[in-house]
Amino acid sequence: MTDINTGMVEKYRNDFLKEVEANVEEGDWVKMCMQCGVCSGSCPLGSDWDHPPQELFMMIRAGKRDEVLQSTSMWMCTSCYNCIVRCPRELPITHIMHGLAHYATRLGIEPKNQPTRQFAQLFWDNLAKNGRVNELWLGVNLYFMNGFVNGIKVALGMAGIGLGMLKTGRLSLKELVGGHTVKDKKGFQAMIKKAQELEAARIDN
Amino acid sequence: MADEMKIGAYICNGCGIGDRLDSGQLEMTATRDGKAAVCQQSDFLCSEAGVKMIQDDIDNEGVNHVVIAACSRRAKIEAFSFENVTLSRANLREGVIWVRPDEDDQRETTQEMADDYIRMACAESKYMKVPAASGQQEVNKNILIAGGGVSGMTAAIEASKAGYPCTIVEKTAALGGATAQLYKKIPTKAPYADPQDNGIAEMVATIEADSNITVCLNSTLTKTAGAPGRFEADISTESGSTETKSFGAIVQASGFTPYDANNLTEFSYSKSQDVITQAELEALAIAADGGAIKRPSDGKEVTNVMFIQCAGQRSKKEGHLEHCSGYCCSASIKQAMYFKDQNPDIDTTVLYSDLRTPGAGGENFYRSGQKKGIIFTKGIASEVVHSKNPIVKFKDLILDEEVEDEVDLVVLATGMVANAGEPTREQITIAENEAKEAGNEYTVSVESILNLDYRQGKDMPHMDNGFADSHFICFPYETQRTGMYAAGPTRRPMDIGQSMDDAMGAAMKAIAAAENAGLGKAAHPRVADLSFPTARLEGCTQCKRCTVECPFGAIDEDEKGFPQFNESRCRRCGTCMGACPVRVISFDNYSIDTVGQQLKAVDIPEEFDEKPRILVLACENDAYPALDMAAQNKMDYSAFTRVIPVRCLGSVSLSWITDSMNSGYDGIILMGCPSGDDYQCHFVKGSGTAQERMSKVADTLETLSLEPERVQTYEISITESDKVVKIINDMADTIEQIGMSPFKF
Amino acid sequence: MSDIVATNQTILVVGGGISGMTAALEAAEVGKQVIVIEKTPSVGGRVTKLYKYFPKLCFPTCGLEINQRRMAANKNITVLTMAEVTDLQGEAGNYTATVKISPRYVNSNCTACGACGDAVEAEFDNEHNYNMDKHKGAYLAHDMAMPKRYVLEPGMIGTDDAQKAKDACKFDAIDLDMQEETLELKAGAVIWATGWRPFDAAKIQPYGYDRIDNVITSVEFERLMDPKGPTGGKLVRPSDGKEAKNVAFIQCAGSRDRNYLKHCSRICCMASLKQSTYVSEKFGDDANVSIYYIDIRAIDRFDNFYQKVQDDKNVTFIKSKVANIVENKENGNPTLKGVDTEGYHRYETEHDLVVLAIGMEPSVDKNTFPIEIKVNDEGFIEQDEANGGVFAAGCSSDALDVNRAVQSATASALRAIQVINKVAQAEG
Amino acid sequence: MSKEYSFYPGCSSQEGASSSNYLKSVNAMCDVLDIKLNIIPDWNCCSASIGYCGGGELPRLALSARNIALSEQHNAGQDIVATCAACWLSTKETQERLDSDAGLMSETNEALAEAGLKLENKSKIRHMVEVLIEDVGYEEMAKHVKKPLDGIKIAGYVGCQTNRPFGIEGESFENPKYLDKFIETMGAEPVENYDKKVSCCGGALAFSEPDKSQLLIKDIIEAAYDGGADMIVTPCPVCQMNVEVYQDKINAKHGTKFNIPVTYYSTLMSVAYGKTGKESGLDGQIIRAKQLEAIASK
Repeated sequence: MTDINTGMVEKYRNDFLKEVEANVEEGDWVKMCMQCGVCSGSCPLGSDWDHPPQELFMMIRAGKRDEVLQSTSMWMCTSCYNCIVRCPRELPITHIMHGLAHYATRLGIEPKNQPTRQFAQLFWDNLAKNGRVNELWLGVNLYFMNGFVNGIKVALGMAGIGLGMLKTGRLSLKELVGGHTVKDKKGFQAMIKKAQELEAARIDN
Repeated sequence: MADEMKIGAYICNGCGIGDRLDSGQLEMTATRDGKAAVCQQSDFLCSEAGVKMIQDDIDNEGVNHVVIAACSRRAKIEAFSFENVTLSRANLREGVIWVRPDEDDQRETTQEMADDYIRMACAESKYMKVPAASGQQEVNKNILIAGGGVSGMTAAIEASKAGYPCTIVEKTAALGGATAQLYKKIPTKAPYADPQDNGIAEMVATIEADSNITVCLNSTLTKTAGAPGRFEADISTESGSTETKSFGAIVQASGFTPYDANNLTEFSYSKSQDVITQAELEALAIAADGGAIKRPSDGKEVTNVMFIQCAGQRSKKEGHLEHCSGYCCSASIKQAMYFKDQNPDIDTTVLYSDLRTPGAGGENFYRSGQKKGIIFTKGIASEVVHSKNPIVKFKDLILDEEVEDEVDLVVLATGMVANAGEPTREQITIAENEAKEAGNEYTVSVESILNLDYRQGKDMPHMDNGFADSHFICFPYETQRTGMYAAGPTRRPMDIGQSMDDAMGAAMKAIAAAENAGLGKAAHPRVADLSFPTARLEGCTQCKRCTVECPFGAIDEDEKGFPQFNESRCRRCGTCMGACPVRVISFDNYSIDTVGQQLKAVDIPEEFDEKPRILVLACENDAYPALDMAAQNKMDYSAFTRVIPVRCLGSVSLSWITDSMNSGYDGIILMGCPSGDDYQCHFVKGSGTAQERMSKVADTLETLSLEPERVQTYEISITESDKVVKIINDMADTIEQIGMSPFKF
Repeated sequence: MSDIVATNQTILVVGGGISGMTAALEAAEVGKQVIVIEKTPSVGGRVTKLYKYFPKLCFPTCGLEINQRRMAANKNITVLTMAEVTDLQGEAGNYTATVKISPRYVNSNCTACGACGDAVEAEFDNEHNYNMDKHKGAYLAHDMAMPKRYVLEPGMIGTDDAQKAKDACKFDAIDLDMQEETLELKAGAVIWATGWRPFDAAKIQPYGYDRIDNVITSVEFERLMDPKGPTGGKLVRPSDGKEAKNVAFIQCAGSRDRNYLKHCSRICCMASLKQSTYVSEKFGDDANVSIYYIDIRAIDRFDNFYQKVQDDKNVTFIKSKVANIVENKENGNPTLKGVDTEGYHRYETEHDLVVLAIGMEPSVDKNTFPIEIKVNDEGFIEQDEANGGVFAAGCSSDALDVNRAVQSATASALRAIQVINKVAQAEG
Repeated sequence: MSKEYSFYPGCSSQEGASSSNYLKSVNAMCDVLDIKLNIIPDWNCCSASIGYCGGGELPRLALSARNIALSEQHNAGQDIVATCAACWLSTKETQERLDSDAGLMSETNEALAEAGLKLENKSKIRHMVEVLIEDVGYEEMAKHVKKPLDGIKIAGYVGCQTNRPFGIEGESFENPKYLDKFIETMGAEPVENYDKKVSCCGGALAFSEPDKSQLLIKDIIEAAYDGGADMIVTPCPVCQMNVEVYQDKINAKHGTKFNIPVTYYSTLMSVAYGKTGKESGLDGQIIRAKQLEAIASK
């Protein structure tokens, strides 16, 4: 996929739009946006978006491939679904945001240090391993994701909460070893693997 | 109608009239002062019994002039409508008891008010005749349709379906007009998702199969004379032969001219072959006929195209169109679909500032366009650079950045210019004067469509943006030329779907005009009025004011300069009557006397009685209803007021003003409709004209050495009840200040 | 009612608003017999509730006066008020309509003298003012109501008030025993002119119409300007009667939205532009108007009006569908949140009053037409052969402004006449 | 006779997990209402709405598909009921997406085949709240109240995912009323127009964007206090955790003095139904719900 933005006057081609339609979850809805902006106004973390959804849609139509895929914006999505229920054109905006984030990751051009990006990856790895989430490890990894020293800080910062959770039995040290898991790990993992292969076959060529 | 006049006066005592007024006194006034031969009272005059009582007198007593002294002329219209008699209404309810407090010390003045209204009604009655059609009229069901485009064809097909023979006069060699030049049209049926066939072929077939429709191709109207019911049209062919046919009414469906894109130098239209108009794209699409559309310059198959909306429209810039042509957004969506339907990989971008696809169909079509992958970008194009491929420079308003985009083809959504024909003589004069001031020369650049043989000009007056539109919202078909109705884009910019609807409406109005002209009945707004203006020519000074001031071009002049009234062009507003300095113009049921004698009939007390008289001449369409509604809401105004409704302020004769001044009225108020650009006068110019005339009254007052405050003219809208009351009471105060008129005898 | 003559050369007009009146008049004035079926106590419909028309800013009652005079003078027209078509059978040239007439409790003796209105006490919601105020149980819908005949609120029947009203009437016009009537009418053609109703604003939850006092609809705003409206013509807001100088208009409130009405209602942009002039008219330079829009749809000559409003420095346009409205509990101001999409600017703006430019919904629900008829997804009647002798006029055919509604109605009259004339021919 | 459902507890409800106390109270509540929950054997995580980085569309669909398939295999004919908003949402979304896209459906089944499963995709996917409203009904819910929660004012915090995009039949997205009705039914007093009722707590971003999320949480708690609430109640594990556990940090950062208990609707109900504090999962409160404890220990 060539970088379209470098061509000075080759804008507003649908190449990137078509790429999004083909490869991004619910991407074929992007063209239906009429730029009313109700999604952008409805987002709880809206002010933290460099480019709110409706603007991303316009950028996609304008062929701004890298600016879109490298943006941190869609990683700001809290999945509150306000945008979806309010969109007058029934765009599944939440899913498109997730889809764009995933597609950027798949292409390896996502903003690497974006914390939600990191947490989301941890979460997936965590559940993909055992089929169920191991909250303790999830937490531990989360705190240490930006390196050990910083991790200690965060961990200490969160210690109070961790303690509280432990005391109330809502976090269990048992999770350190073993912990929750599906019984049919093999089948589970095979299923995930298969799904990933099928998807890759669809997208990567 | 009976030979000798017999006035029957009928006084109602209902609705509190009887409690508030001395009906015996009223009866005496009617018989003694009003010379009513018959006078009866009723406690419930509008009841079946009451109405029967009146009808009996008409049938058995020979009463032929009926005076109803009850409620406003706007109330109980159905009950008080009698055949073959004149009808006058003394408004004792809304005009007297409802606007006066029920207090003993007011009884005297209130009674005087009522007595005067009886006198006035009787006076009016005395001078009214039962209007009869002139005999000038004839029934002619033939409809002349100028223009053979989709609007004209629709008008013809639909009028014919109703049994009215039509003649289409088409300038070109074929029917179909602009629509025939379209590859496809904007959909007019659910689900409004795809372009539709333009439908011309079927329409042509229908017309050819219809013996009721005559088509004259390569023809123009070289002269249109006459009036509704008896139009005489010269239909001339290119070859020069002329045939004269007569018609009952006319539909003008002369369509539009595409805006000249050569004015758009910023978009390199004249420089680049690959910058084209929507009309030119239609030609390319027809050539491609479902295949790949090739661009003009090098025949390359178009892979990306940009549509620039509002090109030369919605702008006050010199040479641009100020209006929005309404159809171009949908047209660009349709044209982008030409590309997308043929090959979804072609990039189509529509550059718009407001996407205008109203209604159910419009929004569906917009969504359908998006589904097909048309890209809509809110932006303003500043320039199209001519190079191998045109480069569009625009500001993307959403992404807030200046963009340059190189495309294969640029389509300019230029707008519609009306084919409304020549402006009127009046409009031309105004334009010439404006030009003179600007130091230029004004020449009429357009051809006439109708070539009317009217002294007022060759075509219908132009309205906003040069279209032959109606000014009225409630009456979209009301032109200033009776029996002629504009349809389609010559009236207002519109797409095919709207044009077809519009043409049906215009056909309906044309049919009505033809039918009513045949019966000698007036057209809107005094529908079915049989009266018409006549003049005592022996008194006429050929001053031409009547012909000049008639808002509807109803009056011609003969070679000697005497007015020739065309009854069926006339709307019965009476502006000619008001214009006539020698008072020779009148209607059977509305004349210098029917009003003049009313104001004379009012009893003017001696100066020292301290009972001034205020005359109110109120337009029957807005001011009079406003007064009625003030009464309905029990607002009081001065007991010295005497109100006379007039058809239009334009019908007010200066003689009424001078007469009333001479006979001792202390104040005169004229109430007409708002005039000017957004005029509300149902006779277009009536109230404006009246105000011009009144501006000259000041001098007359001078000569009588009277204060100018004594005569005042106001613009009143129907809702302004508070205002009318205030105006009257202010006049009463003014009179207290400046004192009574010295002209009381 | 038995004296009504209806044959298969009669044109039945369902709905007595501006479209129905126009269709009826155009047909009657070429000599056709017309019966108008109007659901409410008086003709005129929605336009009687408008303060001014765009783009001329003239008063609807002005044209109404002419039309009502035309109707009163025309013996070819019969008007049945408080009447509804409950069933319609047959085909072009031969229809039979079942018409239900609700009791008015006032007969044609009424002179509209107002004695009954003065006599009664109990008050009822005033539908003419969108229930923003009340009227007496014996009332005239408005000053120009036609027929000019009083009405008794059904809710009043059986109360002392009803008797008081009866006793006050000198003309024996009040008949408390009046019953619902049903009649069958023949007709050759039917013109369906049932018009529109404002979309239910409460359904637009993010805008809190049902929760925030100072969020009102455009049709309600129109009544505020009217001297006979609930505020006597004062532009004040509901919560505290404070003058509404800083007013926000929200376009596409219910329109162009799959959650509500998918179609564009066409009139709302012009309505808000018009209403922005009301605010200026009242407050001059203290006026502060914000119009939140997606596209301003001021087509043809309406754009000239749009350009005029754009030149008013007290009016700002924001391309944005407002995300939601919350109430500032201290001062009752609605606070609008959203994003101006022209260059991505977030806003959180307080206004004195918010006006929802409410969408246009067909009055008759898609599935409740008394006869098989082609209706599109939006609920508007499609012009179609399959509809036989039933023709839509005005807003039952599409979202239209008054001018276009009247055009449509005039066209529908011709369609009906085509059918009638065929019948006449056949019958010789 | 007792109502039976195929139950999808979800990761956070597991023993020793963040909302294990939710599960406790739900069990106590269901016991009273005679609702039998048959856990889907070997269920797996739904990946909530945060799995999207690593997991693509299909793998994520496969996760929920597996749960539905397992349910259809082992708890045939029973509606699937989830107590966790995210679990309910992901499962319901999966069902919708696969219903509307035959291609995805067959690919999903291809993947499921690897685990020896096949998806019919016919089971109804429901939230416990729906079961209470639609199958049990407010009247029945009220019948079992032994200890009305008199004198407690409660802010009903619905949050996002129980409410959008699906929400509860007949409720609006902006102002759903059912949680307030629950509160009333249990004898407590709901906060009128609690205007943060459906605001977002940051969801999973509470972990990754703590500062941003805590600002959202702060508003939610403030609005509850403004409404005079003694406590907050919610139907969502993430909401419960986020709104409860960060109060100290928010106090430290913004100088607030938040200390408001946040429980589940099921906690209220099982207390009102006379269950002990332990059975009701009150011991799971980091900020103790003293008023409820008092009632429970009566």
